Amino acid sequence: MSHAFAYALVGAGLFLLGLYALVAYAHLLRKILALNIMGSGVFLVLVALAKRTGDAEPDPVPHAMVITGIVVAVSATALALALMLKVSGKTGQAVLPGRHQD
Amino acid sequence: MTLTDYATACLLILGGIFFLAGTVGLLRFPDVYTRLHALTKADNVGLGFIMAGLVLQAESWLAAGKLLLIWLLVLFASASVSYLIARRALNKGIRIWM
Amino acid sequence: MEAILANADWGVIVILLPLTGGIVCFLWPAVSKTAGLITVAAVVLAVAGLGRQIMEHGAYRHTVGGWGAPLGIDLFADGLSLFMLIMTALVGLGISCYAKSYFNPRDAVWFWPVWLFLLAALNALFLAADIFNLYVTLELTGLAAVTLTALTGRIDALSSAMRYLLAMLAGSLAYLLGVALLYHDSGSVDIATLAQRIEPNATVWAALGLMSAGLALKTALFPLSFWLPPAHASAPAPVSALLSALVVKASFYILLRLWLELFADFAEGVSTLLGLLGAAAILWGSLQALRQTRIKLLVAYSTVAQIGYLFLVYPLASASSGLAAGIAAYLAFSHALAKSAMFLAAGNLMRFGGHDRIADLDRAVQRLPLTVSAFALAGVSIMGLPPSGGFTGKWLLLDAAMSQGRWDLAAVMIIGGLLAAGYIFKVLGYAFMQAKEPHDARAVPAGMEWAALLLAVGSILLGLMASEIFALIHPDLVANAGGAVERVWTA
Amino acid sequence: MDVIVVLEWAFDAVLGLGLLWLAWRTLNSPDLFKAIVLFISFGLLMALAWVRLNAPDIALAEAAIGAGLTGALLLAALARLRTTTDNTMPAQLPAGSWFQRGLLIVLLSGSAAGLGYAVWILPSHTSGLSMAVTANLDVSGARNPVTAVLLNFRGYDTMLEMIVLLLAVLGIWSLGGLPPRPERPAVAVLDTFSRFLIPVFILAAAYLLWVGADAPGGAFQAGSVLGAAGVLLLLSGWRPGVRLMQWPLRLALTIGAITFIILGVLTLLYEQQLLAYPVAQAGRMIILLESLATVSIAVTLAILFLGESPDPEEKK
Repeated sequence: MSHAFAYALVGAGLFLLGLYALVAYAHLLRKILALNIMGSGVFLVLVALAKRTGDAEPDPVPHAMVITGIVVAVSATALALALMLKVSGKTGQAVLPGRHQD
Repeated sequence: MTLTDYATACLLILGGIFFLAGTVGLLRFPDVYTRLHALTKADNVGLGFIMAGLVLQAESWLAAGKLLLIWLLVLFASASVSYLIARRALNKGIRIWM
Repeated sequence: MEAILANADWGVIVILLPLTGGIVCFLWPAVSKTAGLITVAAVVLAVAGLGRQIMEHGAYRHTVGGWGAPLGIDLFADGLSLFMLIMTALVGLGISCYAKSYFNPRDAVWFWPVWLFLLAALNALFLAADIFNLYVTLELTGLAAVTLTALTGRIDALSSAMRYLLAMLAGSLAYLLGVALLYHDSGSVDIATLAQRIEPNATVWAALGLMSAGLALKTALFPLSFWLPPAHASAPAPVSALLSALVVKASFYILLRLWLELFADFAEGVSTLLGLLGAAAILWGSLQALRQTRIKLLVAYSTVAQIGYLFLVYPLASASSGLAAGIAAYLAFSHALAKSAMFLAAGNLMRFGGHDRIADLDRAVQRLPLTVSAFALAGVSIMGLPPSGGFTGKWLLLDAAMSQGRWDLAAVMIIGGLLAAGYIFKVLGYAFMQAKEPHDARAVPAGMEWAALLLAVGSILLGLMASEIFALIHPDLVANAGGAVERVWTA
Repeated sequence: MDVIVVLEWAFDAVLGLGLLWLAWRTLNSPDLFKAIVLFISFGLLMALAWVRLNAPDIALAEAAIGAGLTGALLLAALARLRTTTDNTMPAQLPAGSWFQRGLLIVLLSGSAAGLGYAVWILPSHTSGLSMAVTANLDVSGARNPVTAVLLNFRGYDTMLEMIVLLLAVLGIWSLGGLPPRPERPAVAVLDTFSRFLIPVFILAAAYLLWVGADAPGGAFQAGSVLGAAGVLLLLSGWRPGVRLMQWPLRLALTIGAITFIILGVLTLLYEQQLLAYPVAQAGRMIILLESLATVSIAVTLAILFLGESPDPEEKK
């Protein structure tokens, strides 16, 4: 059952990696990728720990939650990409104004 | 282990070797066209061996049919997609390695 | 008829009504304005129905699907949730009346369905008793709020909406990771079940940290408030009002609820930290507001400061948590009324002059008296002067701070009040003066002026009706607060 | 048996490290196109991880939505981005100073330790809600526990979920839609490919929808496969007609949510509880909900990819 914990730790790692990139890089597309990886990390924690049921079937409730989460993630990604394109269409650059170094 | 199991193991290992060869080709070959060639040719055969190995273990004809269908779909998709990639590469003006 | 009204399941109706309204607006854009206004008015009535049920029969609980927690999802409303629902319905109605005249036909087609979905999301959020369901409602709220922010399509609106969306999503994911840890620690996402099972251990602490950080980011608690001023300042006026009055309160409510039910007993250190950040927010937000040269940014920074007051509740809560939550809810309500009035007034001033530069307000007092009165009345509540709701709330908070010997927090509150007076009189002062380059006044629809004024009057009325309202939120508040309020009024 | 255990551990280790490595490469490879391709392969590895964790429903959803559609959305956005921006800006441009990033790394390392410990001390054996799900599975109307949770036990979440999808479309449309993608000339092979594949997609979607009640699959998986068929159609140059883009499209986008609301009102009237299906009807209601939700999900995903506003005046 320690497989479950190993995957959960990978999930936590993905969350933090994504968080680092979200803050540390200015390009909006990269920030959107970072959020998606953070999301995958959270989902991995949810599902990996649901496997702590011995030989029985894993707990299905987190599975349903993650399917919900994946749909939220794709909706949010689509909206974020659209906003990014609008911002870059007006400024010529896919970064937020003012909060990055040149 | 029965004879079928041994046959499956052999086929799976053979398939794995083809996949390995395809991947080495993908990494080592010099340009996009040769890489595509390595990838599609070797991997399609590799997948064929793996499917053959799994068919031997299939519980019903229906399951075997599904496996065969998967192989055919992958063949079809990889053929079309590698054509599209190669075409795009040609249009972009990537020269063929000689 | 009477029986139907008494037995109808108002809690569910409060969620389904705006959902249906939003879909109708989406399917028939031509009727969206009418359908939107009718829906919002109907929601106010449904909330009233729910309020009557709760007053008569106590807390409301609905087991969705008939399963019951922890397997199913429960809806739950006590005085606190009811209070937030009333806030949303009334302020939402005021802003809707304003929005009716504000938007051009192109924007109105998008505003109404998204606003109705936002309303449904907020109502669902205040009724949720399940931390995963809260995540879904939070995401709904966030996506709707971002869409509304970007509505004008101007570059400042677009980039602040982008920043807003990134912050929202990061906050939600941190919250969701906390939910994951809590579920795997205690085997439930139902708040009541969790409350019985929860034991302080490292997992729960990590969940607490993640959820609090995510929600603090969404509530724009200093220093996580970087996204708020540009978003609230660049959105269309009714949207700024919705964001400042209602949307930030949603995540604050979740934090408060989690704190009350789950974490209050063992996390005193964290509540000290939240209080310190709240104090910092008051000082920093007020100083920034004072420095601004544009009304909308000034009002937005004022929101950062006023959110700080809400967080002062945490360090003062340890002794009597229910009471403190009541004070926080009351403060949130009075801020919602005052701040929505301010943003709407700012929208009127922009419509009137075509800009929102404070220095060029150009005799707005004479030419737009209702709007300036609305701004001034709302200002009374923001500064915390009697007899406004802001006064009563802040007085109770001050009283709690002094009785617990927290002179530092009391001092911050008083300085915050003085700074607020500074930035509000700055606007009012220029409104009396003639600008260097006088400009013509453009017409402002009467409905827009009256909507702002009525909300501002509401923020004053809230103070006058304090004891009735406290009876609604928390029984103990009447005893404690009644005394405090009377002491002030007789003095 | 020991060999198998070692192999399993080796596989899991390679997969876990591969996920972390791909995530890292996605987030800091200098070329954005490469980053997106790496992200798509990350999604495929995630699908493998879901299979390892006995979560076939999520594996299907991840492969179709997480890697497939999100990847398509990202690539389409990148193609549009390259027509609107100057590409001189380095894609790795850091935000903030070295000092700030150093501070961030210290902070996040601390969080990593704390988070790791918080996960590690969880009890090694717990069933969560699976007992409760199993006990009520017979009366839920679905034999696949994940479907039972999604459409019955927690059907209310799924109802709100349909609105989340709708809001994404509303958001993009209210922005005036996306600039058109740079068109590529039609390719005969792609046309043949799509013509052959789209019926297969529809068949697969119908299959996933049908087995969803008993086995892995369901509305979200079927919807995303169908949505992918739509994306393929759009890629091969097909565009919905102007009339189709008006109310039929709006109805298709909302039909899932509408069904949920109607069923919600009916159950509220007859059962006094929101979405409480009578046991005898539960199976039929779930199939009805899932079929119409599939339509909405598929159309939404394809429209998110298309990105154009239905309003002819908006196309500037």
